[in-house]
Amino acid sequence: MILNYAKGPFIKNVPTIPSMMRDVIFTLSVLLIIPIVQYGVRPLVMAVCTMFVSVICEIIFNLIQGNKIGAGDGSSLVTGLMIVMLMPVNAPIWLPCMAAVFAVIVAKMPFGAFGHTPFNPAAAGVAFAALCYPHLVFRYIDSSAKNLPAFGDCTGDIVSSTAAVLKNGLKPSILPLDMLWGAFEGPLGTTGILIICAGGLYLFIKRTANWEITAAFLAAALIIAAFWPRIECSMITSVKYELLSGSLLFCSVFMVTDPVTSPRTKPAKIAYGFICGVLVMVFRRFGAFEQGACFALLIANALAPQIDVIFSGSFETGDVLYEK
Amino acid sequence: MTNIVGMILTALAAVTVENIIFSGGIGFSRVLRAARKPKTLGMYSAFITVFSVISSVMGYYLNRLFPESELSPILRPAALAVCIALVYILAAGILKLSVPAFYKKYGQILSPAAINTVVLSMPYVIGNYRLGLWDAVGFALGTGVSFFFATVILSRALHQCKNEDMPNAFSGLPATLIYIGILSMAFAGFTGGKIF
Amino acid sequence: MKNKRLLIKEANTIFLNGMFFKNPILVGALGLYPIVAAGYNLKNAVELSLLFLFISLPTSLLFCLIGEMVPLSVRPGLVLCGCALFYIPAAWLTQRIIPGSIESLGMLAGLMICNSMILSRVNDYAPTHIGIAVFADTLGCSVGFALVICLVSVIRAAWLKSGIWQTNIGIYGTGEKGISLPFFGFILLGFFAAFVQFINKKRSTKAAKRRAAK
Amino acid sequence: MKFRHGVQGVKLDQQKELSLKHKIKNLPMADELPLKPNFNLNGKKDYNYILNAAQKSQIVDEFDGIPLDKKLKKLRGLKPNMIVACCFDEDPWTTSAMAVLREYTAEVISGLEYAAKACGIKERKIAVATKEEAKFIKSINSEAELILAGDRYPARVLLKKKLYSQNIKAFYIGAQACLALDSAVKEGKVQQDTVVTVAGRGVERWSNVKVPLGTELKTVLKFCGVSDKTKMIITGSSLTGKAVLDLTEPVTPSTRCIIAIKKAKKDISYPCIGCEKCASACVRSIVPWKILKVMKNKKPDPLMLTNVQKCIGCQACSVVCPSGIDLAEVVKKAADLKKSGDFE
Repeated sequence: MILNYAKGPFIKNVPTIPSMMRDVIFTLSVLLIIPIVQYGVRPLVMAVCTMFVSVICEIIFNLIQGNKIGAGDGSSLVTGLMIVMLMPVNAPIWLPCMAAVFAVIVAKMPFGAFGHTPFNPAAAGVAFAALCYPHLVFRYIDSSAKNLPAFGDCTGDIVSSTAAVLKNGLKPSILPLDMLWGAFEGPLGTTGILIICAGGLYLFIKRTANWEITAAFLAAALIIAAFWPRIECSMITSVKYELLSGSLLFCSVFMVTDPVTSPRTKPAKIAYGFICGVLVMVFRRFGAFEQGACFALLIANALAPQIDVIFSGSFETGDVLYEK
Repeated sequence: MTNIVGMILTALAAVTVENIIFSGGIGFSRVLRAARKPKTLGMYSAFITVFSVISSVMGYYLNRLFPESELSPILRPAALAVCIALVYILAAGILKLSVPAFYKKYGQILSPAAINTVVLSMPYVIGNYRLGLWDAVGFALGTGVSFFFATVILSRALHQCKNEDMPNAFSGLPATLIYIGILSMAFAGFTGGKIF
Repeated sequence: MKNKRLLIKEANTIFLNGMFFKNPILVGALGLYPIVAAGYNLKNAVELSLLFLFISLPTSLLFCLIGEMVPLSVRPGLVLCGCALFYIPAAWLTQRIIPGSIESLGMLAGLMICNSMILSRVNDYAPTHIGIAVFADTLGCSVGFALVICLVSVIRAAWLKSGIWQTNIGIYGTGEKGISLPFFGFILLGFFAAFVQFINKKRSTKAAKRRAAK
Repeated sequence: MKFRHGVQGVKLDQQKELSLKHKIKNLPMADELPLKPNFNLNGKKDYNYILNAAQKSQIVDEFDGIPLDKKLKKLRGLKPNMIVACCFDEDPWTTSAMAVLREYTAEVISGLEYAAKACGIKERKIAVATKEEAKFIKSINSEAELILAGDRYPARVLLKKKLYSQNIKAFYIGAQACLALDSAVKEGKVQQDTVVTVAGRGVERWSNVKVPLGTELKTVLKFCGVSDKTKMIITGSSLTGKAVLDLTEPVTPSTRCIIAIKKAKKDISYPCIGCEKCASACVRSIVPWKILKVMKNKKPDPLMLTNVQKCIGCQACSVVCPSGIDLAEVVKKAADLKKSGDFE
C-alpha cells in the first residue's frame, strides 16, 4: 500500500466544470434529435464538423501559444454545438465551421480561453456569420423537406421563417400550439420548443444554469411583446409568437445563462437578464435582421461588469475602483 | 414641442441604431484614452457633448454656406476644422480667465475633447442623414451620451483584457482592440451593414 | 563626421520605430478611424496614405520650427489650423495623382485633418525635437500608416473577392459584405497589434539576455 | 443594495447508511497498551465531584481536542444558558457521533445532565442532523430533548448562528465526551476508548469501531479489511482532515473517522467562472471569489479583503467551487497578509 499526500478537502461537490459541460452538451445533443428525424443525417454531420473544427482551432492556438494541450474543459465543444443550433439546416457546412473558427480564434482564445471570455463565443461567432453572410444565415428551407444530403447543397423551397414574417409586420400562418412540436422553419436547434423547455428544466435542477437570468429575460420579452406588439393582434397572440419564434427561447436557456459572461451577484443577474431581454426585443424591432438575440447578448455581455458594480453598491467613477 | 420630441428621438437613435462610435468606429483612439483615466471620464464626455453640439450647429450652417462645387470637398473640411480650432481656443481662453481652478483640473482634457474625429464628423453625419437643426442638436447630444457609455464600458474592459491566463502577445491593447471589434459587431446588427 | 553617422543611425532607429516597433496605430491605438472604416480596398488605402504623408510632413516640420513659441493651451488649436491649412494643397495633390479620389473618399478625407496620430505627433513630438528626428519620425509614421492600412485592405479585399483596386462603394463599403464594416478592421488591428507586441517582447527578452551575458 | 443570502452552507452528498447499518464493533485491546485502572471518588455527585471525575478520567472533547475539565471550568465563569451535545456528524462519511447516540442514548443523556450540573446550566439539548434522525432517537428514548442542526455543512457553525440569532448563549460538547463523563461519574472509569468510523472505497466493511486509545491506525484498518489499492488515508474529516502517511500513528479522541480512498485526488483547476457558489456557501459572510480576484493582483489591497480574518477554515468554499480552486487556501493567505500588516 503506497500512500499519497494531498491537501483537503478530499471530497468535491457537484456541479464541477466538467459535469456542467457534460450537462450542457447532453441537453444540446437531445435538441438535435428532432432535426435528425426530420431532415436526415445532415444536422448530425453539421454538428460533428463544427465541434471538430472548434476543437482543432483551440488546439492550434494552444500549440502556437506554447501551452500544453490538456484534457480540455469541453467549452469549445459547447461553443461549436451552440453555433450549429443557431444555423438553418440548409446552410452550407462551411458556414457554422467558419463561425466556430471566429468564435474560438477571435472571441475566446485571445482573452485567455475559458473563464475569461468577456463575450459569449458562440454568440460572437453567429453574429459574425450573420453579418457576413446574411443571405445564407437567414435562408430557411421548407420544413417538409426530407432526407437532405449530408454534405452537398440543399435544394428545396426557400420559405421565410416565423421570425422573418413577424419582422415584416405580418401574422405567421402557423398556429402557436403547432410550434411547440418544432415543425416550423427556423434555426436548427431552436424550433423544438418543448425540448428546449425540458432541457432548461434539467439544467436548472442540476444547478448548471441559473434560472433567475432566464426568468428575468423572458419576463422582459413578455412585457414588451404584450404591450408593444409588432403585429395587429391580441396581447396573448403577440406574446406567443414573439416568445416561440426565432432563437429567443434557445438563447434564454442556453446562452444568457452562461456564468462566465453574466454578472455574479443575484440582483445583478436579474437586472442583466432583464436588460438582455429588452435588448433582444429592441433588436427585433429596429435591427436589420430577423433575429437579434446574439447581437443583444453581446451588448449585454459588455454591460455585465458594469451591472455587477452598480448592484454591489460601489458605483463610483474614481481611481480606487478601477485599479482593483 | 415636435422639435423637442424629434430631438429626443434622434438622440436615442444616436445611442442605439445610428451609433457612430460603435458601429461607425469613429473616435476610438479618444475613447480608449478617456477610458484609461476614469476620474475625468464624466467631464470628458460632457466636453465632447458640448463641442459636438457646437460643431453640429456650425456644420448645419456651413453646409449651406458652401455650395456643391469641384473645390467644396477640399475647402469645406478645412473651413470646418479652422472653425473648431477657433472654438477651442475661445473656450480655453474663457475657461482659463473665468474659472482658473476648473481649468487647472480639466485643462488637459479640453483639447482632446474639442479636437477629435467625433466632433469633426458631426457636420458630415448631419449632411448624410439630412437632419434639421433640432435633430442635429439631438444627434450631437446622443453621440455625447454614447461616448460616455463607450468609455464606461471600456474602462471595465481594460481590466478584463489583461489577465495572466491570456497569451502574452494579446495582453493589453491587442485584446482591447478585439474587444472593441466584437462590440462594434454587435452594434452593426442594428444597421445590418449600411451605416450611411 | 562621426556625429553625422550617429545622427543617421539615430534617424534610422526613429524611422523604424515609427514604422513598426512603436507603430502609433498598433502600439498607441492612434488614428484608428480611417483604417477600420476605409481600409477595405487598396485604392482607398493608397489615397489615404498619400493624404497622410502630404498633411503630416509639412505640418510637423512647421511646428518643429514654431511649436515651442506657442503656449501649450493654444497649441492644439493652432495645430488643427495648420493641418486644415495644409489639407488644401495635400487634397489637391492627391486629387492630381489619383483623379476623383477626394470626392469618393468624402468625409474620410476631411476627417484626416483631425487624425489623432497626426495631431499627437505634431502637437507633442515635433516642437521638442530637432528637424531630422521629426522628419524621420513623420516619414516612419507615414510608412507605418500606409503599411497597416494596405495590409488591412488587402486582407479584406481578398476575402470579398471583388478586386483589390475598385471604385468606392460608399463610405463603409457594401452592406451585404460584413467584412467591410469597421468591426472587422478592429479585429484585424487587434491581431496585428498582437504580432507587434509579440515581436517587441521577443526583442526585449533578447536584449535582456544580451545584457546578462555581458 | 447588498444582498444577503437566505441559505448558507453546502449540502454534501451523504455516505452514512453503510456505516450506520451495523452496531458499533469492539476492537480488542492490543497487548502493549497499558490498561488504565479505575479511580475512586467519594462524596455527593455535585459540581466538584463531576469536575474531579472529568479530570481523573482524562476525558478529551472529540470536537476540539480540549480536556473536558478545563472546558467545564471555563464554562462556569461564562454562564451560558444552554448546553448542547453535538450528536451529528458534519462530515458526509463519518457517523461516529450518530452511532454513539443511537446505541448509548441513555448514557449520553445522563452524561449531558452531569455536564450541565457541573456548570450550572438548566437547559440542555441534544443536537441531531435531520428530522428522521430525531424521530429515530425519540423512538429509542422519548426523554431526549432534541434540537435540529440541519444537514448543511458546516452544521455546527450554522447551529451556533441559529441559536445566537435567538439570543441563546449556547455551549457545545461532544457526544463521546458525554458518554465518557457518564461512565466516569458512575463507575469511575478512565476514558480508554473512542468510537471511530472507518469508511471509504478502500475498506471492505464500513463500520463504527470502538477503538482503545493509542491503537495504531493500521490495526484498525486491518480490522475493517483495508484493500491494497488504497491510495490515501485521511483522518479527522474528509473536508478539513489531514492525509496520513505513517500508519503507526495512534488513534486519539479527536480522530473520529478514518477514510481510505482508492482514487488519488486530482488537482485540476479551471479559472473562476463567477458562479457565486462560494459566496453562498460561506457561513462567515466572506466572498471568496472577490478575495481571489484581489489576491491575484501584484499588490493586494488589504482594504478590499473584507472579513477574511473571520474565516474558520471549514473548506466549504473549496468543496463547492466548480472550478476546483482551493479558495480556503486563498482566504487563509489573505488573512495572513492582513494580519501581518505587510503593506503600506
